[in-house]
Amino acid sequence: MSEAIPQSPSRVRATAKWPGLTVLAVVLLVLPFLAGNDYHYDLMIKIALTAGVAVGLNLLVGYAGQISLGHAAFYAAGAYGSALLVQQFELTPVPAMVLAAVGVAVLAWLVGKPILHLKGHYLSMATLGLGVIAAIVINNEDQLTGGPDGLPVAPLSLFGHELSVFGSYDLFGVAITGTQVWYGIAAGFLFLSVLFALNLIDSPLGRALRALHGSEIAAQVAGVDTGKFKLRVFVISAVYASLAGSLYGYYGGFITPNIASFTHSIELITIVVLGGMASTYGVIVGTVILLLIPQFLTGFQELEMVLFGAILMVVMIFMPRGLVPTLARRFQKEAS
Amino acid sequence: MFSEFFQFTFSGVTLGAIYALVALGFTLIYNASHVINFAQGEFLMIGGMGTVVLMDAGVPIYFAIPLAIAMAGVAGILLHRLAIAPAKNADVVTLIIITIGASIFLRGLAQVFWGKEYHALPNFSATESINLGGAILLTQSLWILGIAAVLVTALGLFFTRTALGKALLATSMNKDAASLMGIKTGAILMMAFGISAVIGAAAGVIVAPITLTSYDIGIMLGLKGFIAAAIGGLGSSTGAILGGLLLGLAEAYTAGYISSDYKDAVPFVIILAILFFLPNGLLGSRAVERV
Amino acid sequence: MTALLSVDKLGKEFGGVHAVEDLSFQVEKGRIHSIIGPNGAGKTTLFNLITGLYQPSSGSVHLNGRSLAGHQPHELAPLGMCRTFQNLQICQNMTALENVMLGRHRHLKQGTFTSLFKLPALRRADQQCREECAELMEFVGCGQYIRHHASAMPYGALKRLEIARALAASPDILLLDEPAAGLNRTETDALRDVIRRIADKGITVVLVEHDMKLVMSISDQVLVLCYGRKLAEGTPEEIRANPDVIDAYLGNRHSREEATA
Amino acid sequence: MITTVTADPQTQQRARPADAPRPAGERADGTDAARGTPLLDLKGIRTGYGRIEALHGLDVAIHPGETVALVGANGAGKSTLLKVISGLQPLTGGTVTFDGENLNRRKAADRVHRGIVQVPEGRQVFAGLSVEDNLMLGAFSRRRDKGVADDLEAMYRRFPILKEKRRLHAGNLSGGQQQMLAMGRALMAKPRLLLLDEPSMGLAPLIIEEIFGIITELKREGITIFVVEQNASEALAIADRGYVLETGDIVATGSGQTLLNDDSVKAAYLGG
Amino acid sequence: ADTIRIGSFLSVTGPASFLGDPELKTLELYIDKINGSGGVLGKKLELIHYDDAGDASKARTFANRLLRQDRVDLIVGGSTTGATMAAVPLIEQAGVPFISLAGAETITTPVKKWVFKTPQSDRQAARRILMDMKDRGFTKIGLISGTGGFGASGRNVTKEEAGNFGIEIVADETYNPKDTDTTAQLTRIRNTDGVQAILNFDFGQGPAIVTRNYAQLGIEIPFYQSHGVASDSFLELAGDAAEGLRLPASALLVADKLPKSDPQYDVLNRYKSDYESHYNESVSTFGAYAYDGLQLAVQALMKAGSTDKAKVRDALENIDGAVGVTGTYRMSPEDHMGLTAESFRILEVKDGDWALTE
Ligand SMILES: Nc1ncnc2c1ncn2[C@@H]1O[C@H](COP(=O)(O)OP(=O)(O)OP(=O)(O)O)[C@@H](O)[C@H]1O
Ligand SMILES: Nc1ncnc2c1ncn2[C@@H]1O[C@H](COP(=O)(O)OP(=O)(O)OP(=O)(O)O)[C@@H](O)[C@H]1O
Ligand SMILES: [Mg+2]
Ligand SMILES: [Mg+2]
Repeated sequence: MSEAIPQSPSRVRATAKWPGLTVLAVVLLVLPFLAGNDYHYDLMIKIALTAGVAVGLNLLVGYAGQISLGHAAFYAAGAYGSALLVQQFELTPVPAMVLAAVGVAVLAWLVGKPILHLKGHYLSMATLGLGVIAAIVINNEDQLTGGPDGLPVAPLSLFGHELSVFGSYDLFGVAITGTQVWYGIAAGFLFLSVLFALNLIDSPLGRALRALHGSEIAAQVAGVDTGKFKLRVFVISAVYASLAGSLYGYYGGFITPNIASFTHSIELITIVVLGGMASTYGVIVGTVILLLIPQFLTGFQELEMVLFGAILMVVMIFMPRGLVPTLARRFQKEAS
Repeated sequence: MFSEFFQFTFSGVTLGAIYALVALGFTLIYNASHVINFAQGEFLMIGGMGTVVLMDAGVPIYFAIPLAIAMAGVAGILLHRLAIAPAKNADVVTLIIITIGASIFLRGLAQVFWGKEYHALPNFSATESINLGGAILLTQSLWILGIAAVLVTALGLFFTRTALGKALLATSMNKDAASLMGIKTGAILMMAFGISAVIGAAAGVIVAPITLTSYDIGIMLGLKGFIAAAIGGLGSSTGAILGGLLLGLAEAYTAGYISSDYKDAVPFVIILAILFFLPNGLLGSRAVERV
Repeated sequence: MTALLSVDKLGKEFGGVHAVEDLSFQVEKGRIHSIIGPNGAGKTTLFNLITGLYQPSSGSVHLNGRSLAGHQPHELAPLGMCRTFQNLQICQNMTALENVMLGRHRHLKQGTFTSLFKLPALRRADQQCREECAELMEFVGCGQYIRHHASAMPYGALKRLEIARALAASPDILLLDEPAAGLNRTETDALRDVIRRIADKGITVVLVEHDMKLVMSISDQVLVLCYGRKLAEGTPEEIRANPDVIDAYLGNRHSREEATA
Repeated sequence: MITTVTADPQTQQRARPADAPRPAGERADGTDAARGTPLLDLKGIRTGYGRIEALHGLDVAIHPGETVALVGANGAGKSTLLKVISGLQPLTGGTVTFDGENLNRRKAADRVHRGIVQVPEGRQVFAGLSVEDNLMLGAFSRRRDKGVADDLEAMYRRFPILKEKRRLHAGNLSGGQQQMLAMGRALMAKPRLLLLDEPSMGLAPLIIEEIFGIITELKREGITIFVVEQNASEALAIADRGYVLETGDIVATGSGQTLLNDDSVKAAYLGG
Repeated sequence: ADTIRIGSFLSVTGPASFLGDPELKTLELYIDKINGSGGVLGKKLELIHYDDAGDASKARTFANRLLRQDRVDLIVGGSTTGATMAAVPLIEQAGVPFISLAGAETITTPVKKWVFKTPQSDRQAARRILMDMKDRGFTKIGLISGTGGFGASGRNVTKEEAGNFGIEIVADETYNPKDTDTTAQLTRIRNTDGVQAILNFDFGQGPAIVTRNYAQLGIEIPFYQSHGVASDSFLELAGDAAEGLRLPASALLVADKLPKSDPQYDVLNRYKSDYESHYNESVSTFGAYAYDGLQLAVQALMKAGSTDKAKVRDALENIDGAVGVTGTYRMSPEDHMGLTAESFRILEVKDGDWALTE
């Protein structure tokens, strides 16, 4: 039995993050060559942005074990916040995005403080409530937000150049379209999201977060101020959502209160669970799948919903830990 | 002014009783498995829409209602057998996502086979409303309140007085230990899903004359029911009723006295405030864990 | 000798039941101080009071002369106090080694930005911590589980894992709640050596245990609780001979056996 | 490889108290062949967790009325073996036969109804239910039996502290009190085969005596007992036979006394 | 290409399915019919449709797909204002003619180069209602609207227009489109001093609940609904409670009661009988938006003589006097909708059926 052999200290190294990141980078670089048309880019951009949110949400849900059913609120706050800062205060998009993220961080900190002492379903309920309140505010303050009809968003400008999805640009002599630039931005965002998330998870901070999930008391007695750490990861994941939301707004050019809706929050949490809680790459795969399924199902017209529900159930039944962790396990099993 | 207050109160009580009925459905499954069944709203839908469809097919209402409720019961059992039971060792979040999948699936089926239109069911009583002190109380609200009272008493007795009820609670606390007591945990869970579906469907039928019914009515009612169950304290049937009434009254008073724009937001603020002081809801039991 | 830990007229009530009542005692630095008593005597409750998991109904606890009133559990590790649990508190979602590393939490940097960027200093410190913790696991005798996931470990090994985790915090005082439960005689003997070596490092040990062979052979001082109150206190020899203790706790057979041991 | 420390049936005979009534189904001469079919017969038991195999095809036979002790180090697989018998741990090979019936396909609950009752490791009380409810759930498999109320009173007499705490949530009991509750709960089921996983864990010396007293008493009533104990010397002392388990294999078996006197067993489990 | 590709994204499921469902059915029915009689410009029409389920961001994705993957020649779709507006920036940039089936004024005001629409705007509906109120001598009214896109926009334009008709809005309440009870709001309106009439501006099932609550509370003052509920299913849902209420609507609901001399008589009755015989369910005014959209598209294609996008757009802009189900369209560079408030008729519910008031 292998586990009976005493281990030498050299075998206790931290898990290496570079192999995974390299694969991710290669995939992100290769994808453009597989894209047939701009619509494919559009999907990839949306997937990359959503995956970024999911990676952040996974820190909270998958690692720290705190369920949020209201994360769409932060996404929407980022999108509306930056759009309005540009529109009302004439900031340029990038500072607006940063400022919105700071605002969201403060907001998350303020609301997180009282609700994060709740546990389990009660926390879900409270976060759900926050999401609902955010959606109502966006809906009702139509003077500012355009209400249910939505809000046009000024396009992103980089170095003084406006970035239109239909424009074409020159990058070191190579002509690229606006969509491709956007893909680059979204892919970069996702890559950084993953890099930071992996760093965090494999640090003492990350360990403390995971300990919250395992045993809050053990964490406390080890000196972890559990309240403070929950709040921290809540804020971090909210900032992830905010940044993705801002980018989404700039990219799409139009946002509606739907992005703050309960359904959107549910979609985000479903991505995390589907891909695999506590698996950073898992949630990326989860995003790909959850966003692509509807695209494939459109041909089924009326049956779309039935099939979507059925697929979701079947995946979760047979891969209860989520796609990637379950498959990884199976793969290991066969390899041994 | 008093008549206005009464009117808001009646309106709140009606809403509250509806939410309470939905919340009761959550209680049973929660007590058996600690899962929040997001497909609970779909049971309501099956009750209401099933009755409509059967009546359209010429079935008289007094057969249509029990048939539709039975249909929901079967759906509940199937949900357990085909979706919950096979995911044996899945944790609670996974099970919740499965119930979300199930709710989308059921809603989709209803949409394909029963159509997307809204429908109304007739009132249970001939007189639709009664005037009390200048305010109108719907007779259907009395039906809802009455049935909610009966159900909450029945569930309360079930959990405190019967071995089966205790076995159900034990199953949620420690499944392995429960099976070491000879409790057939699978059967218990199946029963919980079945009964919960029946309660949900019955609720769906009695609220339909007020709320109308359609393939997607379960989304909103399910959500409100979950909220009501959580403020009341998950797992407590009396709490479900209290939570429902509180939510309904908060909505009606906000709409009546504060602002209808923020009618859905203000109750949430109240709820968050309640949870701040009572993190396990009004009547929820504190998790017992010693170190 | 100075009292490292001093408990003064401590009381805790649960809905009319006095789990701990008017209890005073002191633990001196560098000693092994055992607490014994019948089931339900209030030993674990006492630990929970000392470590801030419960707030006392009355009385006070001082560590190094400093009052612990109103302290949160997480504030005690920095003050040099760590403990293990009778009802295991293991993070089942982490590996065994990570559980131990958690114990080292207070010695490591965990700034948000440092962590997000994983600065080299942090990486080095973490790797060093990893190796130290692996050694600790060897030390308490569960070295073979270093690469195991905590959820795949047998009960007895988890008990030792908790000790390793508590030690990882490099505490001044260590509270052990029934560390030998689930260990057989031979394993318990090994545990005795571990506890001795811990004490030899200058760490004060407060031990709650029902294994009398272990308690009597290792303790400098023994406190006997009964119904939340102090029944007796003294050296192992004194306790073993105390008729009240024999009546309430040891039983005749045991005292006979131990006396001849 | 199994080294049978002793095969002498006489030793086994001696290990049983002289005054114990002979369990039904056991012949007077007490030889293995003459004992008839075992009550519990495990053949080639294999099981594991994921990729790691925890039990490597072991055989155990327990005859009606016997008290058998299982000793082994941490992680040897003792709890796993008990879980296999109770049906909580799926088999990858081998058969579990109880009273002549193959139980492989029987669920845990069905096995309880056939009389296999376990006091699990780590107590596993229902934390959110009252002490009394826990005890009553112990009798779930015979809940229509009129005698349950009397048994409850008997249990309270045996563990007075449980009566005192009967309205308290079981999760609020002290560790030792929970252990008593777990024992009481199992006894409420009136087992034919009682599986005990470290029943004395966390108990005060006086109560340990009580527990061993109960075991002796049950034995006298003819109940078959399979006990895992870290207090190996005491367990072996009252057991008819014992098995020694080492990393998933049975490495020795024999009468309780013989094992107690075996040097390697002494060194590994009974302390220096 | 050998077909003319008509793209569409509609809310066939979800909360606005009562719009998208008849719209899609209408498109499918008539594209078949047109292809059956030889197609347009000698080519068959090909419908490429996606269901946005009432979700604006889905609508945006699908619009993108239509433009960039399916490369459609023109788009007829967008059941809701949100869905339409989310797609508009993309469509404008891509330069593809787009005929929206959604109501709000913002879609075509200010005029956007490539965007047209067939339903009257909510402002026109509000005007038509206010006109009728003024005719009946009301000066103080109560308003109750849903907080969804349609209701919120209707509420705004009503508030803006009321003054022009000498009408004051003395009570202004809202409800969530999914609400099941509005008695609190109605009670507040009723208890406001001097209210002479109540207007409920919304679509979906909300108005049916408002109507029922209105009857349950025994409110006697005159009651108006918007064009958002102009369908038989509303009558079914609201039941007796709807008796006596008024709303502005296309003449489609009373097609058989129109005088033969009415210029729309033929178009209305043809659409009604085609739809009802094919789908065996009653026609709705929402499906008619799609009918009109498709007819306008076909006319423009024929006039342009090709699928050249700029030409088709110009042809659309120059449509003048096309008789549709919703009204007679007269487009211009200043007006990409082409209907007047008068194209609405005021209907009243009498004995459980629609009746013309004039
Ligand atoms: N939350 C609570 N509510 C009610 N009673 C409690 C609670 N916590 C502890 N008790 C009671 O307090 C007493 C002391 O319990 P404690 O766990 O401290 O005992 P202990 O000495 O550690 O016993 P053991 O040796 O069995 O572990 C017990 O009788 C227990 O039932
Ligand atoms: N849930 C699990 N997942 C993976 N491996 C497990 C699991 N439970 C136990 N094991 C492994 O199976 C083996 C046997 O464990 P088991 O709990 O049966 O031992 P034990 O003899 O009861 O030990 P103890 O005396 O500590 O209770 C051990 O090597 C352990 O690591
Ligand atoms: Mg204790
Ligand atoms: Mg064990």
